[in-house]
Amino acid sequence: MAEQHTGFDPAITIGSKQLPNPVGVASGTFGYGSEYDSLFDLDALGGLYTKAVTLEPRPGNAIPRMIETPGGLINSIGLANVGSRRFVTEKYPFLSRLACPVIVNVAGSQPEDYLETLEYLEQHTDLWGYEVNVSCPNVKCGGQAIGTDPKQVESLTREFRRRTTRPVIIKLSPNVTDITEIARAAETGGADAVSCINTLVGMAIDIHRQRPVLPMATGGLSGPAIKPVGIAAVYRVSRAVQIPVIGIGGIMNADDAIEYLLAGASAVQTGTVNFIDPDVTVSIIDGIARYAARHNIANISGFHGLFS
Amino acid sequence: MAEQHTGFDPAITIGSKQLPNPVGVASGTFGYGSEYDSLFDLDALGGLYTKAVTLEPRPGNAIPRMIETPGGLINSIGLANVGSRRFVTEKYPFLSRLACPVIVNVAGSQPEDYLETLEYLEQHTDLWGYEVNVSCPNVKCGGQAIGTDPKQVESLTREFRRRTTRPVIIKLSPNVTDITEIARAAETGGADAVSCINTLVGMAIDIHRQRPVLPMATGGLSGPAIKPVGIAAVYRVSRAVQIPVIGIGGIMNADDAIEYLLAGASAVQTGTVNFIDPDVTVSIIDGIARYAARHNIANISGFHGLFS
Amino acid sequence: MKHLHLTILSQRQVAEGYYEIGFSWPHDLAPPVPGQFFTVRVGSGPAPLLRRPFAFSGFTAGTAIPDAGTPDSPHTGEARCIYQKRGPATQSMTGMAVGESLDVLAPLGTAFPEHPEQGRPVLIAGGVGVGPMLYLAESWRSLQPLLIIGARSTAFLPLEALPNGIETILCTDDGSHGSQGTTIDALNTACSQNPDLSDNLGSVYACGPNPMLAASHRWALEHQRTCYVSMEQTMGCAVGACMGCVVPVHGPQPYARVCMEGPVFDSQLIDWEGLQHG
Amino acid sequence: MKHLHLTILSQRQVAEGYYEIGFSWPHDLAPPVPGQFFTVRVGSGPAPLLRRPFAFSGFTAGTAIPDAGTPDSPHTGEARCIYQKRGPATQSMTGMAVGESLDVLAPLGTAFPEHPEQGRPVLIAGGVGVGPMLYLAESWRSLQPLLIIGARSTAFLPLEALPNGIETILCTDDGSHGSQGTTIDALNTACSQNPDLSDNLGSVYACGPNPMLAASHRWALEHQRTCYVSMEQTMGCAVGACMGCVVPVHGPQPYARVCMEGPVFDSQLIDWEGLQHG
Ligand SMILES: Cc1cc2nc3c(=O)[nH]c(=O)nc-3n(C[C@H](O)[C@H](O)[C@H](O)COP(=O)(O)OP(=O)(O)OC[C@H]3O[C@@H](n4cnc5c(N)ncnc54)[C@H](O)[C@@H]3O)c2cc1C
Ligand SMILES: Cc1cc2nc3c(=O)[nH]c(=O)nc-3n(C[C@H](O)[C@H](O)[C@H](O)COP(=O)(O)OP(=O)(O)OC[C@H]3O[C@@H](n4cnc5c(N)ncnc54)[C@H](O)[C@@H]3O)c2cc1C
Ligand SMILES: Cc1cc2nc3c(=O)[nH]c(=O)nc-3n(C[C@H](O)[C@H](O)[C@H](O)COP(=O)(O)O)c2cc1C
Ligand SMILES: Cc1cc2nc3c(=O)[nH]c(=O)nc-3n(C[C@H](O)[C@H](O)[C@H](O)COP(=O)(O)O)c2cc1C
Ligand code: FES
Ligand code: FES
Repeated sequence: MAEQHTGFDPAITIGSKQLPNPVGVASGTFGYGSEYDSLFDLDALGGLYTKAVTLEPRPGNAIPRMIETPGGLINSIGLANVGSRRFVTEKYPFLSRLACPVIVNVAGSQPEDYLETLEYLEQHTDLWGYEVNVSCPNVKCGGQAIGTDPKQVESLTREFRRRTTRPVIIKLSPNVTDITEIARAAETGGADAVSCINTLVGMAIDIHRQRPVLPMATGGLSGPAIKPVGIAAVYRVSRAVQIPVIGIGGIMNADDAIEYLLAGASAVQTGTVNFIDPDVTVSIIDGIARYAARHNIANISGFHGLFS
Repeated sequence: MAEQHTGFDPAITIGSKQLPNPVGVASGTFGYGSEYDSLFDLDALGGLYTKAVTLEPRPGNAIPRMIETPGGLINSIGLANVGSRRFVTEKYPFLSRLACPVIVNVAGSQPEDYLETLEYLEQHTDLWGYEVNVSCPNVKCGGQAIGTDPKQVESLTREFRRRTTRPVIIKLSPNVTDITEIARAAETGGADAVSCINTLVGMAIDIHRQRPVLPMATGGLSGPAIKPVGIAAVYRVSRAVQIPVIGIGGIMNADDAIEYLLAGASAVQTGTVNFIDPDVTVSIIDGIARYAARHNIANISGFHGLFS
Repeated sequence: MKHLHLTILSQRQVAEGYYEIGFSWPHDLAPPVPGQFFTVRVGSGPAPLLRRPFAFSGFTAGTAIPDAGTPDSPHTGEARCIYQKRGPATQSMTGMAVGESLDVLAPLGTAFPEHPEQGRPVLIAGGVGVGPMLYLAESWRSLQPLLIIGARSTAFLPLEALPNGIETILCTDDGSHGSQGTTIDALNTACSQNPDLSDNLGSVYACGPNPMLAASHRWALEHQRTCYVSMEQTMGCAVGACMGCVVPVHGPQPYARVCMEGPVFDSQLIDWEGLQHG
Repeated sequence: MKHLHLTILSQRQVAEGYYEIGFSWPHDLAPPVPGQFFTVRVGSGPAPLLRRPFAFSGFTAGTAIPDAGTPDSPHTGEARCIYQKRGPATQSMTGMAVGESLDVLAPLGTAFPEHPEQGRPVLIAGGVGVGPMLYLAESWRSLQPLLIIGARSTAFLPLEALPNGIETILCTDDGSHGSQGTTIDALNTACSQNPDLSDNLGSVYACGPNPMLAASHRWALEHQRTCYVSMEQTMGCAVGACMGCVVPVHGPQPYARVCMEGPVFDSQLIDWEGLQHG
């Protein structure tokens, strides 16, 4: 559907590979792709980031797992997933037939879990790359506990780097004092890119039952409410590292995605909006191309050049 | 206007003093009170927190200074204020006639600025207490730079404590990895309470002019969008310290305020909503009292007791 | 499942706080079946944010509807839904006018079984669960279903929308209409007053608040009937991707998705214990 | 200044994207004067969040308006405003119907001087600045003001709302109505065509986009006239409390608040240089 706009090359180089265009779908909001297959042509995506995959299957957190807040959504899914083995047998066959880059979002409790998952996937799949989820606020260990410590981020990144030549993308948490410090640690460890941001720690209370809405009390806040936080993070991080930054947080339409690109992102991911406007990526890809054509932008760095 | 509901005592003890009820108006959103005088009876407030006062007058940041975001507001006022001397001559006379507690929000670039301001105010005014703003994201030095470092927070609190017997409230920034660490530092330094939260670092980009909307690039995000972040912060902080926590962030109505009280706050402040519904505090005070009556809550700790 | 822009064809109030909305249906899409649901995007701003799920309460096939669909793909049917005004989204839906466009994702979810087990099906409904049970009753009209609808009091019974010629028992918490008590009380009373009925009854189908579903499940267990329940849970994607809408179940997997494996479940699958804590 | 719940009395389109809305006014509140503004809370959700500021475009005193106000404090006047449909708030305002309630904070801000300096006042208006200038022209009708209104093209001129019997020059960027060019071009042309006019003109009053205000200021400087401009700036509180709406000014203080010291300023006070960077 997306029109061709001559003169704009939407591809982005990440490590040894290219994303065909800057618009991907964020981990946890697009399942393993097949769920959205009847809604639009997934091959058009600039990246499909799977729900987090852990070594062993995980049931996820107690229910309820979601609550809407003003302009936002708090989730407490808790890395519910089928585990690396069933991922390979049940989910990968569909994904492997897609023309778009498929990036598995890797998670775990200990660094070793992450690495075993990586090794298993390296052996049994031929993925475009990996996104390392060191920023999930919904699990007791792993996730954010690693992602808030620059040392652990650097060493985990380094271990990923040693084990794969595919792009390694570190997904950053906004729940830190200085996100640029974590981004630099990822870069030093050899990451090909960072994605930013994961969800903010948030909470809602049921005033009729006098208890947290979510059994785990806190969850991860996403959606348009957090867009300003994501933009600020991308702006800062893209000025602190040389590797590409993938902007995430509250993107609802092409204008929001363009904000991220101007702020310094080389690509973006849509998250919560996939629940609201499941085929929105088609119009975002198109909207970016139109904007580029209107402003004589030749490629993604053109967005950064235009920004003052 | 607020009805009397028998059986509920709305007062809260903070250090050596009491707030008559849990609903105050947040610093920077209520000027120095007189601006709202014609709209409702200010004496009914459970606390009037002034715009930040610095030793010397400050012009504030370049314009524009505000931008609306989904469910939120980013501001870049930059501690614009008349300075401590003109505060005493121009603003204090009005404030001193109010029956409600008046708390001056104290800010500065260096710890010394804060302390000189405090000393000046101690000499020339008889205020209810002080709120120490170590969490303003809109100035280059001072503010958040101090508030993200537990050591500096502890020592600045201690210096305040040495210089006044009035309540000292430390206002916490959400832009940290672990807000409970900063809260404990304030408690160790001798704070009588902490207020949480100040604004989140946020940013918006003008995609038509390819530049940040705010000349300082980033600003402080407030409003309903951040309520889940404020609730999570209060929930955690109130479980980490013994001193009262004053909940702030995105309160729009009585139900939101009740969420904060249940989460562990002993009082609340309304910020951005004062711009939207300038006399909303009247109905919040009343709504809290009604809720308390309906649930047989005798005083503010009753809210905490009810929570599971 | 498709992302559709449908045309509102009707809207009316059917009880206090309950409305029935009808909208066009593309000729080339299979009609929704009882138990299936759709989601609506209300407005275009950041709040209400998420799409809201609603069950179908009826469907009428028809001829091309003027100005609905495109010449290539005309809309020929009317799908209906009964919804309760609760919060911002449903509040705003009550203000939508005939002719306006409705942003719909449909049809979604696993429906009730196409054919009931032997005997007269017992359909138990309450609150926002009334819509799908009316649709199910209609589709099984020839099987003489017994429809039992409970509400807080008369005003909340969708008297305007009740089907003709289907045996319907109404009951209210306050006794202001029909018998006083729960739907299960009403069912027990009907059975004890008429032992024939009791013998003729087949499997149980329920939609309503969780306590009603749990009671239906227990009744079916006691009476050795199969029971299907249609469950609710806050949804994110509604297409099976986010794992947000799960309910605890017995079996190899601890949870099942209301939007995919459900909303209709064999009640024996549900972990009713676990659900209570949710 | 009061927080009011007023009743919408009229609403009509006056140009492409421009609407005029009228609402009731309490009998015990002083009528708004030209240059003053009010803020509106649109909807009750988190978006649009902030109140939106609008200038008054007219006021008609009257007799008690049925169903507006209370028996104690009946509403007896109609205040009006011309607004442009821009974003979510104004979009939503176009859908408000007569009889609905409008949440208003009013009257706000420092008005134009009550009496103009000597000579025929020159009123320059463009875009969303047309409303207040129409009100000012009306209130100075007896002083024979010269009203100059500029727009992109015919469609955007509020032809529906223009006053009778006031000399009005219209101009458009594309020449589709009146002369082609800016309001200042039109003013210069009028003066050069009629030197008498030029001599008779008094002080200048302008409301519209900043470049128009700056040009009005320069024109007034060159022609040694006083100039008052009504400025816009994104607002938070609109009551002087937040320091959000400031513009750079000359003088002891570097900034002045549009909502308190303004929106009307003597143009010499404004730091036009500094404003450009904002
Ligand atoms: C499969 C399914 C079928 C449903 N069928 C009907 C129906 O036929 N008629 C009807 O009136 N209602 C139905 N509902 C419930 C309906 O979705 C909610 O009433 C509606 O979302 C409320 O939205 P609101 O903004 O008006 O209220 P809110 O204030 O948002 O919510 C009111 C209540 O609805 C729940 N709710 C809010 N958002 C969602 C969501 N995204 N998913 C699920 N629940 C939510 C909240 O937990 C709350 O208890 C169904 C729900 C599900 C899951
Ligand atoms: C003193 C004053 C008087 C005004 N008088 C009129 C008038 O008579 N008629 C008229 O049509 N418009 C007037 N405006 C402008 C009007 O306030 C904006 O058009 C309106 O706020 C747009 O809201 P929106 O949601 O429709 O659009 P948005 O998408 O929110 O904004 C569109 C534009 O309006 C500006 N804007 C948004 N929010 C505010 C705010 N809170 N304060 C100021 N500007 C804002 C934005 O910067 C943007 O450029 C006036 C503004 C001021 C400050
Ligand atoms: C329901 C849900 C599940 C998510 N699961 C994951 C996950 O498994 N791994 C991960 O890295 N991020 C996860 N995220 C975070 C998103 O990928 C994204 O970073 C975040 O939602 C912010 O983007 P948004 O505002 O566009 O939604 C999840 C988000 C949501 C809403
Ligand atoms: C315009 C504006 C100015 C502010 N100025 C100050 C300030 O001077 N000192 C301070 O401690 N907090 C300041 N704040 C932060 C508020 O006091 C409050 O912590 C924050 O807005 C979150 O609350 P809210 O979401 O209810 O607005 C300001 C906030 C706004 C919106
Ligand atoms: S709502 Fe996303 S899996 Fe059901
Ligand atoms: S808008 Fe707050 S000071 Fe003017």
